[in-house]
Order: sequence, then C-alpha cells, then structure tokens
Amino acid sequence: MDAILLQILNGIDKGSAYALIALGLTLIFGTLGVVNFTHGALFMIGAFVAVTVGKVLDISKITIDPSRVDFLGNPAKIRTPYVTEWFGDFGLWLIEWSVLVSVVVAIPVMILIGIIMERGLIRHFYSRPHADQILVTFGLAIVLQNIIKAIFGANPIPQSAPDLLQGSVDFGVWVGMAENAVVYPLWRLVYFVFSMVLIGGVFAFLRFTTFGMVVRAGMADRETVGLLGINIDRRFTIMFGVAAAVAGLAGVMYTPISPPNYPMGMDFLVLSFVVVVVGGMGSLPGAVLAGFLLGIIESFASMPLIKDSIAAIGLPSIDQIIIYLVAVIVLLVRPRGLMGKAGMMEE
Amino acid sequence: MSKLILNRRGLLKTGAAVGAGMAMPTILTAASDGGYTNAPTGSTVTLGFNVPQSGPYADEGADELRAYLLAVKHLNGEGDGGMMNTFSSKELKGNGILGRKVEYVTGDTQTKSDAARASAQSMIQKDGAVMITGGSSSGVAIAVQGLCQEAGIIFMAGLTHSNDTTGKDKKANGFRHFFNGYMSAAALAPVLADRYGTDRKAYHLTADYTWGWTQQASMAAATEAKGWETVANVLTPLTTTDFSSYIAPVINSGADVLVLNHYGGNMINSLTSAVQFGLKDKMVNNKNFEIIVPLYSRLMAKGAGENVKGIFGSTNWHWSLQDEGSKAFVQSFGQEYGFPPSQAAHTVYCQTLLYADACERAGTHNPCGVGEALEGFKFSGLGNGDVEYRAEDHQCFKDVLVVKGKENPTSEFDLLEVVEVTPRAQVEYDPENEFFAGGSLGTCNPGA
Amino acid sequence: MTLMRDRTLLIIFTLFVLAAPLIFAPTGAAYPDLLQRFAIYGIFAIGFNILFGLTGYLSFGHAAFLGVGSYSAVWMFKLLSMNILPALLLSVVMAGIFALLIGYISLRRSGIYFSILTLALAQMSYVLAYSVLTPLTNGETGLQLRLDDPRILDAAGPEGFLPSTNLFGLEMKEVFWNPTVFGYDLQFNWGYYVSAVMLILSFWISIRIFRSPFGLMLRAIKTNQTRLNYTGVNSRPYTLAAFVISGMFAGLAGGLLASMDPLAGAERMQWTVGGEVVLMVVLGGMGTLIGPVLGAIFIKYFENIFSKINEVVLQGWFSFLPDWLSNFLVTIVSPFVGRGWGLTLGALFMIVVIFLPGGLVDGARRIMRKITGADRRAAKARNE
Amino acid sequence: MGILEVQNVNKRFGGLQALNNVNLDVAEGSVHALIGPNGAGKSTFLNCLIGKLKPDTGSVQFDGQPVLGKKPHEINQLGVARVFQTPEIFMDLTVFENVMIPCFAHRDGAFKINAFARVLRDKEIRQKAEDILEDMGMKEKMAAQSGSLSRGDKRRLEIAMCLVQEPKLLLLDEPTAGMARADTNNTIDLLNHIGETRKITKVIIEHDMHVVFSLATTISVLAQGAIIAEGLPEEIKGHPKVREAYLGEAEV
Repeated sequence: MDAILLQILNGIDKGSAYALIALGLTLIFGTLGVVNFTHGALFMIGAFVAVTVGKVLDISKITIDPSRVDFLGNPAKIRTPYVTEWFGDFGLWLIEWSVLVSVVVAIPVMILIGIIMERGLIRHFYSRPHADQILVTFGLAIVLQNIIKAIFGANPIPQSAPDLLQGSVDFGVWVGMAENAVVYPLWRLVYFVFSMVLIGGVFAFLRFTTFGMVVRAGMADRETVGLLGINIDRRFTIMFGVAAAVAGLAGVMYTPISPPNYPMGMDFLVLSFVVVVVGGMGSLPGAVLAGFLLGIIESFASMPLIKDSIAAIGLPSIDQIIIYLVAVIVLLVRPRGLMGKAGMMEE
Repeated sequence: MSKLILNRRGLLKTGAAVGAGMAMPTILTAASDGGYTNAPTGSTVTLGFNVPQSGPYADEGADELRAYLLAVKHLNGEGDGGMMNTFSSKELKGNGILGRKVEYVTGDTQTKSDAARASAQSMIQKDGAVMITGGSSSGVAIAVQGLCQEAGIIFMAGLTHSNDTTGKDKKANGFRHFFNGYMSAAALAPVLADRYGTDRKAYHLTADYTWGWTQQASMAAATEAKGWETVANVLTPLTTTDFSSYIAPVINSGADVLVLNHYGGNMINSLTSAVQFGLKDKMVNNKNFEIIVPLYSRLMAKGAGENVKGIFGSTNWHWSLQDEGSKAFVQSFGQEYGFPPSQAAHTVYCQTLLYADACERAGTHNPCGVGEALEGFKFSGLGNGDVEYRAEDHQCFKDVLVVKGKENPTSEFDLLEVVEVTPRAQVEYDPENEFFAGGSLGTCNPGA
Repeated sequence: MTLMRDRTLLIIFTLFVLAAPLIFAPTGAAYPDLLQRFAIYGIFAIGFNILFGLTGYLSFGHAAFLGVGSYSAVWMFKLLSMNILPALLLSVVMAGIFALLIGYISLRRSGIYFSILTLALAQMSYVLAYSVLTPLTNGETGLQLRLDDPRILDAAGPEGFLPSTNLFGLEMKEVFWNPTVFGYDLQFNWGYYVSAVMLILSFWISIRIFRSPFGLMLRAIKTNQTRLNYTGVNSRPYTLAAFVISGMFAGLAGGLLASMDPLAGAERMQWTVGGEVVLMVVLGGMGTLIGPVLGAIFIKYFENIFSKINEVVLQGWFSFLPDWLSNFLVTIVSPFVGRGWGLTLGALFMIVVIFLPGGLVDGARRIMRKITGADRRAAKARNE
Repeated sequence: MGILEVQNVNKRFGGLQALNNVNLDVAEGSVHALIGPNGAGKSTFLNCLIGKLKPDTGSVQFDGQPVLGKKPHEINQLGVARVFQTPEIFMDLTVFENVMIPCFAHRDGAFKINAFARVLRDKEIRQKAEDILEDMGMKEKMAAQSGSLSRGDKRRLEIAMCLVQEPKLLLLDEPTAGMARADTNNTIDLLNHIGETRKITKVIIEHDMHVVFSLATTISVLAQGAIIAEGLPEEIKGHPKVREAYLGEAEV
C-alpha cells in the first residue's frame, strides 16, 4: 500500500513537469497552430535562468587571506558575495532563496524570450507547412543548446532548494498511515503544488479574462475572430510569451530536482510530444491529464515488482519503452487522444 | 583560404597543428624507420587527441584536452616539465619524442562510437597521427581501440572504466592507464566492510548497459565476499533523468545500503534523488543507511553539489595526493589553468608521457616496438605509487583511491577527500578472472 | 528533354563522384574515411528524399534502419564471410522488413502524428538496442568482429589478426593508388570506390523513381492527397512502398558503413541521427535529385573538418595579422568552430529553412538565374 | 433501374437529423441536379455517396454494386469521379502531370509499383492527356504549374482530370460557387460541351438556379434532410412546396 502511494506521488510529481511542458506546447499548437520543437529548449533555458541568478547572486568581492593557502600554495582568496556585503542578512536570505528569486526573474525574461521568438521567427512560419515549422524550431533548439553549452559548459550545475524546503517529510502521517511509511521529499511536493497553481492560473486566465476568451475563440476559429476586428495576432504573440513562461518556470523549479545541463531540453521534448499526443493535440485539459497519467504509468512501470513480473513473461524491461509504447497504442487506437476534439486526425 | 594557409606553413609549424580546410600532403607510409602506419619522416610527430567536445561529457573532454596540451608543452621542453621530472624513467629530455617535435590534432568524439571512430580515422588518414588517445566513456574507448588495432596505430585510452576495455575487448595496440570496475570494487569492499560492518544488505541500482552491468557484478561479488547480502539489483534505463520511482522502493526494501552503479548525469540525478528522499539520514536495521557510488569523478561530484557529502566511492587519482609526482602535476597544471586537474586530466597526461617514453626506449614509433616497451613496464613518479603495465592484458596496475565526499569543502575544487589508498596488491587479479575472460589481445599490428 | 537532362546530370554526377579524391583534395576532405562517409550518407539521404522529398512524410525514425543495416552486416561478417556482398544483401533485406513493420504502423497516421510515431518507434529501437538486446547488438560498446568468430565461408587468416572486409579479395581499407598531383597526396581507396559505385547506382535509381509513374504518384501525395484518393489511387500502399524503399536505402547505407568499418553501435539508431538525415535533405534541397547528396557532404564536412579547427589552427590562419588583431579574431571565431561546430551548423540550418526553403540547390538556382538573366526571360515568356 | 440508387439513407449528428430517409434514383445519361437551401444536407449527402461519411442506415448502389463503406479510391475505381466546390488539383505539379495522374489511375488501378517505367515514355498516357487538354482548350498551358492558373482554368483542369478517367458518373459539388458571371457561363458551356461529346451521367449540387436550369434534365430538392420534390426542371419551377421551402421570393 505504502509502496503504491509512493509511486503515485512520484507519478504526479513527474507528471507535474510533463503537464507543464505539454501545456505550453498545446497552447502554442492550439492558438498558433505551430509545432514547436524549441519548447524543450525553453524549459532548459528556464533552468539556466535559475543558474544565472545563482551565479549573479554569487558574484563576490575577493580578498586575500594570507593566513591560508590554496592548492598551489599561494595565499588563499576569500570570496564574499556582494549581496551579503551590501545587504547583510537580507543578502544571505536572497542567496538561500535564489530559486524563488529566479522564479520572479524568469517570468519577465521568459515572456520576453517567447515574444522575441514569435515576432522574430515563428510568425513567418504560420502559413508554412508543419514540417517547416518542425525544422526551423528544431534548428533553433540546436542553436540555443549550443549557446548555453558555450556559456555554462556541459557539466550539470547543481542548484539547491532553500534549507527550509530541503529534505523529506513524513507524508504518510498526513494521510493517516503509519509513521515513516511514506517519506517524501519536500521540494517535490512544492513542485507539485507550484505546478497546480501554475496550471490553475493558466486555465483561470483563459476562462475568466476577456483576453483569454478572445484567445479561446481564436483557437476555435481564427478567421472569424479576426473578422470581428480583434487584433488576434498580438494576442497570440502574448500567448507565445505565456507558453514560454510556463515552460521556463517549470524549468526553474526543476533545478533542485535534477541539476540542469544543456541537453536536458531534448530529453523532455520527445516526452512532452508524446504527452501532447496522448492528451489530444490542441486540448489543454488533455495535456494536463495525460501528463499526470503518463507520469504515474511510468512510475509504476519502474517498480521492481512490475519489472520482474513482466520480465518473467519474456518481455523486455518495460520501463525503458513504456512511454513510447503508450504513445504508439494511443495513436493507433484513439488517434485524437484522450480529450482531443472528435474528428481530429481520425482518418 | 587554402592559399593563405600554404603561405603560412612555416608559421604553422610552431602552432603545432594540422587543421581544417588545409591542404597539407599526408604521409602514409615512408622511409627510414618505416614499415608502419604514418611513420613520421620529418622533424615532427603528430599525436591525435580525440575527446568529447559536445554531449554530456564535454567538460571532461575539455579537461583532458588541457592536460594533453600541457603534456605536449612539457615533451617539447616548454614549461616546468611537470611529472617528467618525477617520472622514474629518465628517457624524456624535453626535445620532443625521438628528437621530433610533438604536434597534435584534436577531434570531437561526441561520446558516440561512430563519431569517435570517424574523428580517429581522419586523424590517421588525413593528419598522419601515429598515436590516438582520449575518450571519456567505455563504449567509445573500445570502439576506437578496435579501430586503432585495425589501422596499426597505438591507442592510449583515456577515461574508460569498463572491465571489457582490457577484458574481453582488449587489443594488442591498446593500453589503459585508468582503473576499472573490478579494481573499484576490490578497493572499496574492504573499506566498506571496515566502516559499515560485514552484516549489510545492499540494494543496487544499475545503469542498464555494459559498463553498469560489469560494475554491478564486480561490486556485488566483492561485497558479498565480505559478508554483505545483495537484496536487489534494479536496472535503470540510460535515459532516465528522474530516479524517484527507482529510489522510492529502496526505502522499505529492508536494505541498509544503496549502491548506485551510475556514471555522469545518471549518477548525479540518482544521488540527488536518493538524498532528497532522506536516505542519508535514515536508520534501517538499527544501522545508519549508507549510499555508495563506486566510481567518482570530481566533475560528477561538482554536478551533484552538496549531495556527495559523506558518500564513499573510488577514484583513479586525486589532486590532493601528496606524492612528488602528483604535487608536480598539480603545480604545473594549476599554474597553467588556475585550478587543479581532474582524474581524467591526470590519466591522459600520464598516457601521453608513457607513450613518449616507450617510443624513446624502443627507439621507434612502430606500434609493435612501442607496445613491447610498454608491456610489463614498471614505473613510478606519476602518482599512484609503483605502477605496472601488465603484459597479458595491457591494464595498468596501481594503487586505487577510496574517497568520500568532503563534509566541509574549503574551495569549489575541494569536494572529495581521500579516505584510503588501497595498495596495488589488493586490486590485482588474474587476467582470466571471470569478469575479464573471453578476449584475446591478438597480435600487434603495425599497419601499412 | 527531361530525359536528356537527366542523362547529362547522371554523367556529370558520375564523373564528379569518381574524381572526388582529386576534387576534394584542396578542401582537406580527401581522405578515404570521409569520402566514404560522404558517399554513404549520400545514399542514406537519397533514400530518405524518396520518402520525405516526394511524399512530404517527415520521418524521424530512419536512423533505426541505418542501425539495422549495420547490425545485419556485422553479423554476416561474424558468421559467414568477410565478403561484403552477402552482408549488404542482408542489410537491405533486414532493413526492408523492419521498415515494412514500422511503416505499416506509423503510416496509419499522417502529418505531425506520423512524425511522432516514427520518433517513438525509433527511440524504442535505440533504447532496446542499447540495453536489452545486448546479446544481439553488444549494447553500449557496439557489435564488432572478434578473433574467434566462426566466418564459415572464409579460410583462416594469420593468427592474431582480424580479417579485413573485402569484395572478392579487394580490401576495403586498401589504398590502391597513391599519386601526388599538384602537391596533393591523393589516396584512391577500394572502400571509397565501392561506396561510390553504390552511390551512383542509388542516384540512378532515384532518377528513375523521380521520373516514373510511381514517383509521380508520390509527388501527388505530397501536394494533394485528398484529390489523389478521389482520383482512384490508394495512397497508403504508395507511401508504404516509399517508406520501405527509403528504409532499404538506409539499410544499404548502414551495411556500407559497417563494410568500411566493421562496427555497429546503438547510437546509430538514435533519433538525433534520424534528425541528421532530415537536416541533410533539407539543407541540400528536398525533392531535388542532387540536393540530398550535397546536404550529406555539407554536414559530414562540418562534423569532421570544422570540429577539428582548434585555437592553434586558428592562430595559424591569422598569424599574418598583428598580434592583437589575430588574438581578437581567434576569440571571435573560436566559439563557432572546433567544439562550437554544432552552433554554426544549427544556425546555418535555420538560415536555410528560413530563406532558402529549396535548400542549397534552390540557392544555386537563384544565383544562376541572377547571372544568366534567365529570370527575366522566363518572366517574359510567361507574359507572352 | 438507375445507375445510382439511394435508398432510405439516414444520418444523424448528435441531435441533428442531417439526412432523413433520402431516396434518389439517377437515370443513366441524365444530368441530375440536387438543390436545396443552406444546411439542407446536400454536402452530407454527397459525402455519403463518395465514401467520406458513413450513413447510419440505408443503402447506396452504383451500377448495381453497393458503395457504402467503400473508400474514396474504391468508389472512384468503380467509375465515379468528383469535382469539388473549390478546385482540388495538384497545385505543385504541372497541368500535364495533373492530367496524367488520373490517366494512370484509370489504367493501372489503385496501386501499382512501376518505379522503373518512365512517365514521359508512356505514349498511351501522353496521348490521352494531350487529347483531353486539347479538348478542354488547355493545351498551350500544359507546362504551367497548376497552382498558378486562374480560378476558371483550375476548374477546367479539374473537370479534365475527371473526364480523362471516362467515368460513368460525375459528381459536381457547386462547380460555379464563387465564380463571376462570365466564368459561370464558361463553365456551363464547358459542361454542355462535355454532354455533347460524352455520355456521362452527372449529379450536380448547385445553388445557382441559372446553372441548374441551364444543365439539369432532372431536379431533386432537398430540404431539412429530406427530398421534398423531384421532377423535370419545369415541374420543379412551379412546385409549391419547393417555392415555400427554398425558392421563396427568388426570381426564377
């Protein structure tokens, strides 16, 4: 029982990341009709916004301490971050909570990156075939990756969560189970809550604001909305910014879970396309649902018990391929995905 | 473009490289000391440094490249000479190799066998390299080693830890200075038994590919010999980035030790997950739960950040060693680049020097002569105490370091501390040991 | 007229391919391994173009067939003979069967869904080849020859040496002629010429397919599948046939790769390799005859030559300049070459997709038109 | 017995009864027009005929064979060609190629791998394609890319593509929709011209009464998913039910 609960927690946690990325991907596909292969790279850039913020906060004044020596036998250099020098305890607090600082920084940065991308590149591809969109965004992803690699190197760069949110909590006790039965990392719970808030925010934004309503109308029928004299293009630009921000924030918050390095976006890209397809291309609730579902399926598939019993009937280790297998089955059996519009791609 | 280069050939010589778009005739076979592939005829000799420059191990590759450049400097008599001064063999005079100035070419393995072989081929066929060295993963090392055997070139392996490199995939033209999975396990097991007791239940998470399997098998065998019990071995896909679903079942499995047979990004992510799940502070069977990472590198430790603190593992070499050779190397490397070298840097620097020395002793670059000079060669002064290149499988035998993540690092490089230096005798094994049997060196191939 | 033009193109192409060791000498690419790769990836791209260029179906999974081809070939070398002919045959057949299987599943969908299906299936093959299928593929290390392989058709060679791949005694790695021309040391190598003949053959097949009713149907699928169906044509077997044909080309390329260098690694099946062939075809010009080969040469040149330009080489280039300027230039240029080759490649690729949707061939055509003024003449002809 | 027989076809979309017990009998050689107000179910009906939609109940027989559940290409191979509302042609290909494709489909069937034959060496196909273009007055445009044609020429090309297959039945879905008067008249002339030289049964779905009364030999009127009247053009003109449901005050 506890093992199952643990895997469900793991599943929704993985699912949070999948859902967030797939949500942005679907927003872009739904509103702009663009298949965006750069989306994984946006997730990665979000993570590196956190790295950058960490590094900026760590810019230090260097003083020489003659009493100690470094590895070469020279007098040791002592580094004092300027923020602590200037702001004292508040500076320390900033460094400690740099992930949250990064969240604040990432929102405008990612929106800006998204808008620049849309204005500078994507908009010239609306009328071109999907294949061209895939190719140009794929090229952009390669370029972005290489830029990050040139700046930050290839090694993963660890980011720690604030002390207060590190370590694990006894989740089992909260739900009335025995002590120490289900111990779960606190930050992962934070990640889940954060993603729920973000997803909720996006849905509320689309449902309750005029802006959102216009965009939803635009998703349904772009031409008509255009005929009504509403400048749908500008709204779509902003939507691209929002999608980039969602991906970026997912990346920022992911850094304490997995130290970021430049290829991380590609790993998530393939996965998130699978999620979008399973959920139903163009369906926002579908993307979220499929994200969580696939997260949970993947978690269960990696349980030793399940791995062993599947291996016992002669099939290869299922956890390696489960996600792809699900995608293939869904595409063949129910091509419009879990919640896709009827008739979509069902030929 | 090429016209310009041809005009500048004189200048290029000092630059010590042959590069792209260039139209320099290649010497395939030749004259005096001939009869082997790419025998050098002029006043220079070209070495090929084939390291990952893209992909996840690019930083490791960059560090290797730094060490290679340093070695070339020292061989050509520039700089402070580094470990040439402490090396027990005194053949190297700082006048290049066999009086020929050392030049080099670089290439990108991309950590893919295909790309690595393509890059090595271009060094052999285009640039006339007489030795290839480098690499940062076993798949690549074995692939390039096979290629060099076919082409008649010496291969001095870089970072490769799989038993197979000098086990079932060993080759007459290939030599490995780095240690291997078996040696890691043999070095670690006694220390672990000593610290954690002999009554332990170990849970293994293993990267699902050749290196992971050999590492796991070696660890399981070595720890079981000390009385440990292996309760589970779960294979994790190479592409996993979130290990939470593999870590969670460990918690209530009854195991009190977790062994992470992972390397690189896998290891960083699995260790991060394990620590987040609170395994480090857990009590099981009235014992402190422990995590072990059989193969450590400083770059990995850096990637895993705080999480490595107190975690045991093994490493080939560490810059904090206090023997003369290590000190000289750290000094020399640190002066040049401003930070201490990694174990990858150390191993490739040694490999370059060892190759050069073997050429001097053999009086030729002929792979067969060089191979003969390296086989059974005993030396010291390159760190790791007294070392021997075993003739039977071309594996270097030397002391192995057991390290653990440092609790209170004093600098960003000070991440590991050496707990124990396991003497060579304890990690030696029979070449036909179950983990290594099945291969054959074959005959040395001079090519041409 | 088209037939005449095709014949001229084939003749020029053949001459170009046969003279490649001479033609590429000034570019630094004229060594056997890279020339072989040009030819082999050229074949891969030509095949992929038959699917992608003609039908517009964008597959990210063709690396899987390349891998299957390589594995089949190496198994033939291990079990049967070092003669490359049976190996190549098995490569093509196995890749064809595999393509039939994957194609049958993924062609049930079109557009982006098709792309994602191929991506998922290829990634599955890669993951399995890397780990679970290790007995067949030798996993991480890659399948390679061993001294104790049976090779039942071959006589035993010298003790302790691996035999070389050959075509009835012509060794693939042998340089059979090594003249010096214009100061360049030329290497004429059997392996390259075997690949070259295959490339020319593939090019000829591709011309025939382009000009055939079958090719016409494939192009019709790309431009308007609905109309084609209402014209009484069942488009699915056509796309499947194109898929299998392109898969067989990929298998041939994989088999040739293994013939030139008998090792087959799982990375060959990764979707990024499948992405690379897409880059080749798009860079060169999708749907054109010669484009894919140009794209393959372009990318392989980048990967093998650009990636080797390190700082020292750059310093050599700029050493005629004053120190400060040379250092400045080295600093500016070095992020884009050597270890930064991927950045330059990605950027170039984007530029081509944005400004030259027809690829390099399109670019060359535009330039030709500018020069000859054919543009104006054509416009005039239209108006008349 | 007509060449096309539709019996009791029903189709429902959710709560909407799109087709309600539709019966239709098209006589061989006739030009049968299907008219009706917007949303009457004309397109749904047509889609059922050509295999795009599957009706809930009912049967459709063409030339004695059931066609329901058959795929579009199978129905075409039976001898049914279709002209779309907006011309569906192969925009990236030349006019000549556009016409050759249906020639091949007609001769070689739904699928044939003839990867080593040469299109341009196939005299029979070339001849046929050239003839039809000649007939349609498009011969001088045969090298042009069909996407660059005028709208009228695109329609002309599409009809040529259908005719070259020598179909038994030609379905025309609002062939003059969105056309200027002059183009419409050209199309009418064209269709009449076809009628003179070839004996092809036609089913026309049309809005424009001018077109209908210029071409049709029989007219069926569809309203709210059901056939409400059928007869000769003169009969339909005066039919009270039709006036009420559809023609309204429109001048006829």
